[in-house]
Amino acid sequence: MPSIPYEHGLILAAILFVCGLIGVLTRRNIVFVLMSLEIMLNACGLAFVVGSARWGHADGQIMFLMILTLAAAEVAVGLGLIIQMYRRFHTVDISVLSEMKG
Amino acid sequence: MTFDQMMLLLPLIIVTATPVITMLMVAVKRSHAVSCILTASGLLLALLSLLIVVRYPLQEVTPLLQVDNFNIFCTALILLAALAVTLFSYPYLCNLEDHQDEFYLLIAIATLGALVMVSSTHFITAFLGMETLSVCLYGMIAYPLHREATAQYPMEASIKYLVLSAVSSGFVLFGVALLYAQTGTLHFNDISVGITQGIADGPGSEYFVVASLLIITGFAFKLSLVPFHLWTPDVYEGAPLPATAFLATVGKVAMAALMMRFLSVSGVLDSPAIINVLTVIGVLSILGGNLLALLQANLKRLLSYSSIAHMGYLLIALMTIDSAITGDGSLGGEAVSFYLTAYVIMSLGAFGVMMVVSDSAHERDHIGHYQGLFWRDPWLAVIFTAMLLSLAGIPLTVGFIGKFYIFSVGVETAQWGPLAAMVIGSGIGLFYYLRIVYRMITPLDYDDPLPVAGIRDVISHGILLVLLVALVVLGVVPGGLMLLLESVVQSL
Amino acid sequence: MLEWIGLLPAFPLAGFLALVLTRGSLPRRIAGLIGVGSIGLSFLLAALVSIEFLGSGLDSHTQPLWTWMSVGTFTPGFSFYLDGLTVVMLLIISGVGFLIHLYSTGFMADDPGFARFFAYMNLFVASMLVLVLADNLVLLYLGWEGVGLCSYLLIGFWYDNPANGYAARKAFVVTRVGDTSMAIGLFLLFQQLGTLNIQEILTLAPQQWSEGQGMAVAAAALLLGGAVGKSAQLPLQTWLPDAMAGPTPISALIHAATMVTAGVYLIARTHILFELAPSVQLLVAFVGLATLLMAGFTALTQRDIKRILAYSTISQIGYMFLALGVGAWSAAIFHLMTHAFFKALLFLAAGTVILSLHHEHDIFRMGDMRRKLPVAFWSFVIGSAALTALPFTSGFYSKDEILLAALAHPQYGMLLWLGGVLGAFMTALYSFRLVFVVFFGRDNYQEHASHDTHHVSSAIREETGIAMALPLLILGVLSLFGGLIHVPVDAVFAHAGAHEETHPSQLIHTVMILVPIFGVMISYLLYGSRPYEKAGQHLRTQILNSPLGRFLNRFWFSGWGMDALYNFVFVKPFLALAQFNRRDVIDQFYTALAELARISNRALVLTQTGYLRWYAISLVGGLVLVIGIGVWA
Amino acid sequence: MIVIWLILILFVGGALAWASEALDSRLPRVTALIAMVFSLILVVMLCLDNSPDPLSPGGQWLILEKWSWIARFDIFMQVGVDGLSLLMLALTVFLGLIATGAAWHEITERPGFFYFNLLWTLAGVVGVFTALDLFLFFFFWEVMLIPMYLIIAIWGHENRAYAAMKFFVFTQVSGLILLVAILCLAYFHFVQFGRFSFDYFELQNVVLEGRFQMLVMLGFFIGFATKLPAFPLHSWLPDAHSQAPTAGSVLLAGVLLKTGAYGLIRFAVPLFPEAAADFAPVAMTIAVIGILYCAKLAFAQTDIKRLIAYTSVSHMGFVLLGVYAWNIYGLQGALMTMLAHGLTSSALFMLAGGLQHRYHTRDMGRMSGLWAKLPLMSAMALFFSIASLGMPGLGNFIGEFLSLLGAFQVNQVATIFAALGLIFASVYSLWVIQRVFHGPYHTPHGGSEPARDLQEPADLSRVELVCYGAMAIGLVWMGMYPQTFLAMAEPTMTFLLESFGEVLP
Repeated sequence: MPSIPYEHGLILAAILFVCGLIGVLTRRNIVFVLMSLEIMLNACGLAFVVGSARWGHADGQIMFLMILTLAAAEVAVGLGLIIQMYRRFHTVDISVLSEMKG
Repeated sequence: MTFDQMMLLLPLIIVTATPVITMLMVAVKRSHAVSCILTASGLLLALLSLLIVVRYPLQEVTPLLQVDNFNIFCTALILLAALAVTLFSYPYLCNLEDHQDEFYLLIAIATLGALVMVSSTHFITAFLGMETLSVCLYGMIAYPLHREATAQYPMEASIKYLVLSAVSSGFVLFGVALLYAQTGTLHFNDISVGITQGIADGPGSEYFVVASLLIITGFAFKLSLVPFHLWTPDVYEGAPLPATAFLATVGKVAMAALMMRFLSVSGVLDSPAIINVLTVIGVLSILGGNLLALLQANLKRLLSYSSIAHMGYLLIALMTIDSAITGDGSLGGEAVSFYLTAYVIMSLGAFGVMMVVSDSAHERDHIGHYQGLFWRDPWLAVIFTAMLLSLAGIPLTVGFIGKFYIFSVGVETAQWGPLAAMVIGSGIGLFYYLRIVYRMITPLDYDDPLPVAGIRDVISHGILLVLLVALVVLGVVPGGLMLLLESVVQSL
Repeated sequence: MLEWIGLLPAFPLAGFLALVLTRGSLPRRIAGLIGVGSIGLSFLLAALVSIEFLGSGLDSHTQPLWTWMSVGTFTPGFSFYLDGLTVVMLLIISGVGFLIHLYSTGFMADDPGFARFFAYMNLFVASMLVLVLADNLVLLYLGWEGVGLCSYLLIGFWYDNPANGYAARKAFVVTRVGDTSMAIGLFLLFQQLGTLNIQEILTLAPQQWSEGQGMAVAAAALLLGGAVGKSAQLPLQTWLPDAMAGPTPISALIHAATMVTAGVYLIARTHILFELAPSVQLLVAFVGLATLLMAGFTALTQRDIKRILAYSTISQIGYMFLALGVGAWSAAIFHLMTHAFFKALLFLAAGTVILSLHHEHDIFRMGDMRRKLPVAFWSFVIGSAALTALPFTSGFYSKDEILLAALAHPQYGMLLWLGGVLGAFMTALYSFRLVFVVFFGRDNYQEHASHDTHHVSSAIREETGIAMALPLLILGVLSLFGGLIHVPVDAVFAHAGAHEETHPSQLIHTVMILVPIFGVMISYLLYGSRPYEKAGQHLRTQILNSPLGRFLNRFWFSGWGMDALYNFVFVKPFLALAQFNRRDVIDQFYTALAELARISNRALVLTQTGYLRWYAISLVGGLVLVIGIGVWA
Repeated sequence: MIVIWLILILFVGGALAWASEALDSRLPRVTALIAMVFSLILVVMLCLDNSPDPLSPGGQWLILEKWSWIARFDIFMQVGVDGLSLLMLALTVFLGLIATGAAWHEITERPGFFYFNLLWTLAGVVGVFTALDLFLFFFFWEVMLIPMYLIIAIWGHENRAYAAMKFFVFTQVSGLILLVAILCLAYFHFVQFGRFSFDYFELQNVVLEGRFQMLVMLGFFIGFATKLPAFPLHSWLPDAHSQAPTAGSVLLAGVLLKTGAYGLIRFAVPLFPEAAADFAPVAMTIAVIGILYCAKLAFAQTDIKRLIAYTSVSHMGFVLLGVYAWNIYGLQGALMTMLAHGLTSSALFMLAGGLQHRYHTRDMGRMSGLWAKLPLMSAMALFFSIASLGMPGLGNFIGEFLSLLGAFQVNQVATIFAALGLIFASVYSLWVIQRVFHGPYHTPHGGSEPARDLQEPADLSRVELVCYGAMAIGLVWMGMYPQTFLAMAEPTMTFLLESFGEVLP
């Protein structure tokens, strides 16, 4: 089976990463923001896996596992905060979080 | 892993054990005091264990962690700062209508993350450390979440920090992934070979520049350098004071040490493009931070802006640590280490004074709260003034020596632009630091009783005294520390 | 005796210190005694010193006291130098000074600032003595500035009237312009010759400079600047008429007899420099001529008795300058001396009149005073005669010498002489106008006073005691016979090249005798004669009413418009400039910088919107920027 | 050791003064006085034992001591006293006493902290005048600022916050430029000799190339010229002076300004002889502009303290002129101007402070004719105004005359313009006398007579009289026998000139 050139993998990862980034920038709903963050992190993971595949060792895959774990932790904390936020403001629109400025 | 290597990791092990034991104690009996004491003793023990560590031959423990003089120095600094924050937290949290114990857990785990960061020479550990620190900080920042009156600020700060920090982590990760895909290694030392070649190659060097810049962007975010600084004031303001202090000291030290190690071994500083970028970021941070702080009335925000400027100063020294561009490369590293020490002392002192007069129910973070402090509580006022003057870089304080170091580095490497920015920035900086001093000497015409220092504040005042002594002693006779740092940096 | 000359200024200085340190707490008698006594001692000593010096046949005597400063090769000392010129000046200063002090005890008897007055006076005499005794130009400068200061203090003695203060400041500042020129002259001399010792300069200058060389001209011109300022010559004469705001004895001592002649002394002292710079010396002559004419015409139109005398002083010093300018050094000093006598006499007599009329200065509000104040009257007549140079008075001899010397000038002799003679005519005219209006005619004071509520007591005061009369008497004698004194300055000017004795024709002599007499007669016709009173008045009104007459009257009355001119050229622009930039533009610049920082702060703070999405965008934007710089820049 | 004692006495005295306030509010001033007297005794002892050590560099140093301090940068605690330093020390301590006298009755609020700041400022100044290690010098240079800032900011007048801030920012920013310049020098020592050095004597060996030397020299110049202050950098001074309490003004005008001039003589020229020579015409032009411009500004002021402040700038122009003439006349003239100006400006500020204390205004338009009521004070004002306008026989004349004499040797045009300053000086000095002390009696209390319930302000108190008397005697001494001072500075000046050449042909 001809292997996929690693450049293609990286480009795919970059596209995913940008998609996630755009999601973070454009979505007002904080849940979607968190999801977009997940996409970004996973895009990074993909890039690691691609690299790992190119060099044929496990470093990148281990990194991917780490990313998964930490993304999970982050999302856990984030969801906890979202619940608190919803309790207080009854909305998940991030624009309400603009009390502090200047 | 040999026994020797095991012993080298003693501080890490102790700090790991601390939250575990504390958690177990919480399961047995919730007691604010006990949790605090346990955490503090754990940190203290870790600190003392450094005495043991230095008896063993320093070496790389697995490819992931490096224990050398620099690492030991940073570990000590972080542990001291964390210890101080822990002790400051106790009186602050006493009247919190919620469980206080978890805050200490978060401190301990965050410290662990920071310790991992300063020991890492490998992206896996670096990333692990960064994220451990960050995730704990989310919690610390949002800690007084259940207080109805003020809860939206910690929550807002935490969410902002969470999202932005995750984005910046994404940048770092993607950058690392790009490097990894090209070089096939995640170890700083090995990566440098690839980077040096890649950057030197000419065509295609943009790939490495972009990858490196992605990583640097992420680091710059954590150091809150312009233009990645916007989160800083909001997070500083929204977080409870101990969390702010922790973020401002441990957070910055860990990040700066990691960045220093990365820059010094990875070879990215060989690229003039990256030097240009760092110069621009440094100048912008110095000017932007100082200008933003100019008329700020909230002291937490003000100190956050000033931290932007201080990280800008630090960056001037940071970008010279690659020995390739300076004849005597150690000066940059020394300057960074010294400045970090100074910055930890000054920040802890400033936030410490604020913590002493505040509690979780009522934070005194407005400049007006400090009006007439000189006549209401001369002791605190003198400490606060000393800290502010040190931040402004006035002699007799450690801040002056720190600035002197940075200026020396700037002159040595002929960075006239950043030096000019530093002179201008210091001028602007004086204005807002002195504004606070002036408010403190302006008599107050109404009554605003400060909390009376009780028995539980003894430790806080003790720490403040220690900080003041350190500030002056290192400001007047810095020779010893300088010699120490010289040897520390040579191990890099 | 000669080694004691250090004590000459020390006596008055001690008097000054005593009066100042007791802060007016001494009784008047004691204060007066200290004030007059110290000058008396100085005079005695001066007389003894002079006798010994003149008897010893020495050319000069130097008495070093201490080294003032020693910087590199610059080592001026507190050293006093005595020669014939100094002796003359010493005697004039201490002698006339003593008489005026004595007079002042009467004149100032009722003044609350009695002790202060004598303190200043003593300080003045001390400074003046230092000025003439100095053996180097720096010490001379000390005396020079010292007398200027005392002049300032005494003009503004009655400080509660702002006009006096104005006059005092004007005097100080205008003379300071001259002084500054002189100071620059000193710098130049030191730079060129390496010393400021007067005798060394006079020896070195001819060796280093040829006649008419640029440096010599510059040095002489700069010194002339100082002399012109101090001696109230064109173009710096404007301060002297205003200086009459001070008490009259001051005008007599400082603004007639001594200080204003310091310029003459300076030029005479450094005459060798002027001889090296013929163009400047000629300038001196023409400055003198222009001043004497200008002041003469102005004096004719004044109404204030002291201003008339002030302009007359300016005019007479003009004669001295004329003498200096034609190289008649000893004639200048001679005239300086006789002028000191008769002008002091005139001022003191005027003081008596003024005091008796309760400080009335306007001559047209006086009249018929000769019966009420006989001593003053006779003093005035004698003084005016000497001033006018009527034959056989002291002024006759001195002025005669000057005019003859002027005539002998190789190029401009006739011009200078004619001008001098015209000046003499004017002198006769205005001085006897004064005599006739004040002492003859109708008593206008009573008339005015009866309408004037200011003068509660309209009675004319009697002439006061012996203290005021005696000085008048002595000065009167000196004014009449002072012309017989031979000033012992020949040795001083000996090496200045002897002037050929010219033998002017008899016609010249006759003209010089007749012109003043003619002037007196005209004056009598216009102002004094009873029989032709109507005609005189008619003539006067006619002259005044003709357009030219009116213009000239106004023009001369204003002192040839010099005050207005200076006001317009210097004072107004300076004040305008001061007002225009009161707030210091430089400061505005720094304020603008601070404002810039504030504006940037406000602008930057706007970026801190608090919106998470904006923050995220800034992160990405920053990344793009950074990569942009890294990759493309 | 005597220098260390001097600094320690002041530091410790300050701390004691602060502490003693707890016992009695009158104790601080006594403590301060005692400390000042002790330091005066030390300085007088030094003056009496005025014998330079012939073995020291240049043979001019009375004291030269060195202790190691920061080994990493080869920074030493090196202090030295020569004639120049000693005169400056004498001036400092003397004016310190005067300032204590000026504050004696005026400072009633928080006296302990006040005298603490006063003494610490003086300690910093003493350090500046004795430090021979450039790092140590800079260290003290900055140390004196904070207490001065506090003096202005706490005990100052209505606009104190602004004035204190301006003072601090100006001096600090220029100080940082100075620091960069010092570091450049130290670094080039590293390049040329293999190690850092901040030693004054070693740094003289550093060779810098043309344009770079000029830039580094400019760094020094800006640092010192701001403190002096020279023309375009002067704008902090009127505000600081007019807002500072009397003792603060005395210290600022009398002592702090002199540190700038001292720095120029000691460091800015000798370390960079060639660049200084090239720069001299510019510096002299700046001096002349400063003399004339600030004299003009002084005349336009209505605030009496502002007026005196501008005259200070004007007078310091003569110092600048003298220094950059760089011959013995100019240098000695600059020195004498520094000393004499220290006394006159202090006295004038005390007078202005005295007026403000009595009439609660500094507006000259609101008072006049005070001679009638305050004859002693008026006489003092007259004396010091006249000294300030350069009357021969008093110290200022010697200074200005020698400065101009020296300047004339090298730059005639500048000297002639500078001499015009003498005329302006008479204009503004006499203007003050006229406005305030002469004319009909009038006070801010309205009318020609003060209101009944207001107490008639008293003439000089005994403390004030002693202060003025001492300063007046000092001025007469300087004017009549300046040799005392000139002789002390002579070896230093001669050495400087011999070693670093006459700057200009």
